[in-house]
Amino acid sequence: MFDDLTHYNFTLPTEWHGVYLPGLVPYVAIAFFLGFSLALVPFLVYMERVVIAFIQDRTGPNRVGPRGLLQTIADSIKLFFKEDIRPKSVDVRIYYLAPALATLTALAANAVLPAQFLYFKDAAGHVLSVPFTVGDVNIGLLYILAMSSLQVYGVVLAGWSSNNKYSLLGGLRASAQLISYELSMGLALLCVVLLAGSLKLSDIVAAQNIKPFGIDSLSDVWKGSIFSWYWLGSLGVPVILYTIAMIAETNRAPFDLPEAESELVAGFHTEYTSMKFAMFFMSEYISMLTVCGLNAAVFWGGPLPPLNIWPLNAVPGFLWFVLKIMLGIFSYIWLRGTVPRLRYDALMNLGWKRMLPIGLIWLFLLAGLNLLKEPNDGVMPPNPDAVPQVQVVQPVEGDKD
Amino acid sequence: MVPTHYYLVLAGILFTIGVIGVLVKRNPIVIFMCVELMLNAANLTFVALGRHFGQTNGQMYVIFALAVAAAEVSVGLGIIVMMFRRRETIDIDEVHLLKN
Amino acid sequence: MQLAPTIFFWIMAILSIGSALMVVVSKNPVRSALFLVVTFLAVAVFYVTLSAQFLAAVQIMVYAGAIMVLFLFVIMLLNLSAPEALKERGTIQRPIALGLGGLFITALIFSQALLQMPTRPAPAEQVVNLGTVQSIGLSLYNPNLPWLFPFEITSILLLIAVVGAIVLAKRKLD
Amino acid sequence: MLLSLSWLIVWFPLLGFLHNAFAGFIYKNPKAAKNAVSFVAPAVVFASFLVALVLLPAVLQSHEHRAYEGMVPFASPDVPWIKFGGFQVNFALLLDPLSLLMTLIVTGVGGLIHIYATSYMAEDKEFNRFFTYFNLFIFMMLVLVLAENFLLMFVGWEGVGTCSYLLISFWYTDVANAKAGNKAFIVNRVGDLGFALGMMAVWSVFGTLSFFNKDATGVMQLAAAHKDVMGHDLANLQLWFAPAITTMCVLLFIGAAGKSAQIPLFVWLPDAMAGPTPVSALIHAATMVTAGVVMLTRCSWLFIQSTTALQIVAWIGLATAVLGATIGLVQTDIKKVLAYSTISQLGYMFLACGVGNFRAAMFHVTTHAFFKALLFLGSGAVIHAMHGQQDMNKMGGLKTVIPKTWMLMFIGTYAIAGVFPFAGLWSKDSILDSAFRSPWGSGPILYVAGLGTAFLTAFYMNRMMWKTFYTDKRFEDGKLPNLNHSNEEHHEEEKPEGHIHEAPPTMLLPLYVLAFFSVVGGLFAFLFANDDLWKFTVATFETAKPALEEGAALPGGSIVGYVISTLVAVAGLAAAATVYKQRSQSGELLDPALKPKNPVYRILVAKWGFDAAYEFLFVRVGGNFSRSFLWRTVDGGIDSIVTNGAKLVGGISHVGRLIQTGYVRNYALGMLVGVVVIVLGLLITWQSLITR
Repeated sequence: MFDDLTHYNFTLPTEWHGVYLPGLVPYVAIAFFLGFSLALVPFLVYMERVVIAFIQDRTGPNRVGPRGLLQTIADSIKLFFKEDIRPKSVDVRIYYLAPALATLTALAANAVLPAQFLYFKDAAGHVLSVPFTVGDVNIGLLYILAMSSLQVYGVVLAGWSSNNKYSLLGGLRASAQLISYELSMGLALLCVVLLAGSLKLSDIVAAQNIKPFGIDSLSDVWKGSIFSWYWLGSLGVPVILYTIAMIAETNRAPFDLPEAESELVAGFHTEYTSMKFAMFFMSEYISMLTVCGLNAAVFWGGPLPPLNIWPLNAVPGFLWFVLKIMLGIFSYIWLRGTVPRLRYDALMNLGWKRMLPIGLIWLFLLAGLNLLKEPNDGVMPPNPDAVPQVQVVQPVEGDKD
Repeated sequence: MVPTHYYLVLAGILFTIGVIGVLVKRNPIVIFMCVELMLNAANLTFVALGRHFGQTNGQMYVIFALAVAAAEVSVGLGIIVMMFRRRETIDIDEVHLLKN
Repeated sequence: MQLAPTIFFWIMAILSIGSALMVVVSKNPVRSALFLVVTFLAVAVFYVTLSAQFLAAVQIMVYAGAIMVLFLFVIMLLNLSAPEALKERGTIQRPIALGLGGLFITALIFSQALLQMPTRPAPAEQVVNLGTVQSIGLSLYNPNLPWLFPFEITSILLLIAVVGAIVLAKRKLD
Repeated sequence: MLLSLSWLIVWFPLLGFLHNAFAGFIYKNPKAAKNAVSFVAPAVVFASFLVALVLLPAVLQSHEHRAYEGMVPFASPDVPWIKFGGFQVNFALLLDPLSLLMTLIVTGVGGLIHIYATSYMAEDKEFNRFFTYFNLFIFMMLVLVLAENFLLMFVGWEGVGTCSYLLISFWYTDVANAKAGNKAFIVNRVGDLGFALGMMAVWSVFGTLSFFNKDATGVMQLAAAHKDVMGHDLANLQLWFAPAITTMCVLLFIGAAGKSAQIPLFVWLPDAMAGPTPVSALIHAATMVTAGVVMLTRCSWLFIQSTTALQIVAWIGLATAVLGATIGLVQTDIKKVLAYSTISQLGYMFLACGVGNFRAAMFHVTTHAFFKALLFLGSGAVIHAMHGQQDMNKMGGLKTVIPKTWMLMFIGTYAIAGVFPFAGLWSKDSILDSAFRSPWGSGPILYVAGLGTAFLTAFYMNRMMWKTFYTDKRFEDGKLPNLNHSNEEHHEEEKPEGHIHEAPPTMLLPLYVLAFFSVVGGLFAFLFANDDLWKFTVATFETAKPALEEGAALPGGSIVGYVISTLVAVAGLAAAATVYKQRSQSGELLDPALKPKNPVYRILVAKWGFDAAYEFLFVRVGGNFSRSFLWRTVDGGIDSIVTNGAKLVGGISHVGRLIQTGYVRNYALGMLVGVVVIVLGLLITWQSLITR
């Protein structure tokens, strides 16, 4: 399936000093993703402050380091060494568990993002393509959804264990909000799954490596180009739904009601200080990275270049992937700088009464179009043998494994 | 593979724990959780036996059990919330309108 | 019997039984809920070992991600933080339940040989794709298998549940 | 393939029905709706007529003159309606000479009556409703005659019954009309029960309900071959087979008797005259009431298997013919005379069926449709002229006032009386002739009785003519009461003086057509004489066949027979003319004062006591039985079982409720105890099984 990717530029040998290199990919990926996510957070914070300052016509960070570049590093160090205050009436274990849970689930979620395809050439000259992920599981999309649904625990438990009315309200809001928007998010992703026919993220990316709308008469320049990606392939609406839902899922402006400072002081993390606060902070940015990565992979072609021409297709896919994530993060910041926070009922209305019906209608529409395009796909195999049923093994006497 | 009956015994133990929870707890929310635990134990036997026979049938049952559990929880929690609003308590032993 | 899977099984079994016990033992409903989440995750892991990958993901999404969040939501909404409000009274109920439960578990463990399957389990290569979305979908929507109609009926059940929940939640008191 | 458009025959009236039903919504104003309905309603019927006419040659060219076509548009006849096990009922039409003949009669005569009705009902407020029912009736009737199987025929059967009910009580604000509708409906239920039971009997013997089908596994084909649908030979089971056939034939005949107003189920038909006159003409004279004859003809292969059933049919038909004719002698309502005449003529048709000459029955159905529709429509014109007056005692001398109507009625009377060369002679005589040659004996008795009835027919018809047209006027022109329901409000404004007037041309035009066929209808005899045409459709009694063939070209007829019949008819007509000419002033045969003392008159006016007997038997005795025994004893006994049982349970529960603590957890514990006991029991059982 990946063999027809035209724009790979370099290959690795399959074996290197007796080590089977493709087998190493997951371990490298673990190290890489962990490091990448954690290292990128300070940069993202800096970027946010600069962009927000630009939007608000301020100077922004400018004291520590050149152009204030080291400001966030300094902030991190400060948070590390600050006194850890524990309020008296908290539920201690859960109070400590919450930030860890938040960071853990956020980090775990980006294990399946296909950032780059690696190509290995064996002795016989066959090219083997391996997506650079921790595990390219066949239910990758479900995995990300499952992990993001677990993220709510961090917020909710933090809110509850703080034994503080504001925190509790923040936690309640977070749980309601996450459950509500997960549906629209799932529906938007389902539209893509319908088109790609797989839950495997690398398959979804590979399915975007076609000519726009499968029109074969177009030139190869358009193969896997920006018009082939599913933001257009799913006819525009799912990507909008997903973008809105992903902002709500990560509790960012304009959907940052769980930590609305004008109403709830600081929401669910009011009672958190020093490193525990920093962990919430980090988990927020990491989950931003994850949902933007999913957005990039599912709707924006992942590591594919916008046009299949030199020099664009000579750039490693990973860089395209990061660029797409960064554009997503930038839009996050942009929205935060421009759109005011929604009222709570408006948030619920948007989720349940607008996005959910639109998502459902769009799913049916796409399913119908798909059926028109390939009518046979909609028909079940009439033959029960087509179902992977395994024969019951005959009884064996005295069987003990 | 771990012998199938290990899973069955494990599921039986989980189920019994759920049953005991239902019987000894007075908080209906926890009772509800224990019911979910029992459902999960039952699901585990389905999946284990499905794996044993190499058939999808076991997993089908679990899918339906999931849907039923979701429906049950939504309505059950709604009832509990109503109960709390009406009586300011959710002690299961306070709810005995059937008596008398 | 390979060693590694068995050890893994025992670890997960102890984890799941322990957290299940904690669900019952905990005085605080939030803790109960959290331990239940752990149990659910352990069951999801069992599903993976039983080659039901799709179900494992769905288990996490639905049970851990939705149902338990709903539980937590309700617990927080009712703010049942004071555990002493529901202190157990000494009734005859409790010893009977514990006794019967213990009897049951003991019987299960001692008679586990009875539960052994008379057949060999299906070989691993046969069930590799058993729990994939494709396999589940082909079974679920196959008109030749009995799942299609129950599936459609389930949608009605869920609709009724939605309506019921809304009616319950919206009803004004008196 | 032309035949694949057969479904159009039934779909045209159905679409017309829908159009008329929703005309009020479709059109902007009531006037436009009315105009549209008065065009569409007859048009769809004639469209069906044309389709049937076009299909006729194709059907006759088919194998065995029979075609099977789907009722669902563009579908094959194999579209199943009901299907379980090996049993299947299809939405299929059976096209053969019988069904096409009936289709042409229903749509042809029906179309003419539709045209007539558009002006007869023109001033009725519920014009659209009337034609909605009318088109629905045509649809149902076509389903009945074209049905490929018993069940579909039953649909049409019930459908025409419903339409009949709806149309009899069309002016439902009058309680008498509603009651007449109810009576028709209830009496028909008895017959329908017979039909349903007969259908079940057919199914249980043959295992199918289809009349004919391609695989030669239709009931009729199987009956001819003495086989059931599985191919088992039934003839070996003589002891069982003959009674079974007789039973199903008798049950089917009960159904036919209900629909076709035979003894003892005839009582509803005279009351059905409460409906508008076009209804009487279409439903209660020309088409629906002949459904019984059609059904018997359709099942002819069954009936010829059972001489017993044939004898029952023949004797009841004859008795009905005599009874209808005698009661017709004393009726004063012009429509009632025609109603009893219809009963009598239907009796003739059943007589024909009973002696195994089903083709003669169909011949008479055809000619009867023409002249009885003509007579009814003519009587409608008279009633129209008299502003709703139906009592002949208040008519008289209309010949000079409405000569066209007189002329048409005259033709109708001569046709029904059976005077040479009118249509009635040929069909009636072929019946009488085959009765004379009855294959199971008693021929001369049947013949003489039939001839006597023919005399009575001629007498009462001419009596009607004299009372209406010839005798002295017994009303004041210009001061007629306004009785016609349909005209209740409009007439007052438009024709305030209530003058007697000839019917409008749209009403007379159909009458001319019908009159033409009443005169020349005898020519259709060649149709029914054609053995090749009918031999696959209608069974012929084996012993009767040579007798039929040795006659002239006409079925069963001989010159002597025609002469005798004509002479009898002329005698009847002359007798009536003589009697009433002498009493021209009163128009009464008997002195009104002497009437109550005349025993014959009293019996006839009391309809041979049928109504009184029914009243006594079912209403009085049956009611008392139900009230005193069924309700008090049986129902009360069952009730006491139930109430005492409830009391017992209540008493036990009163004790048992003590263990109900009301605590949910206690109940759950009870469940657990049960579960543990069961599971432990199972485990111990297994353990002992394994260790053994």
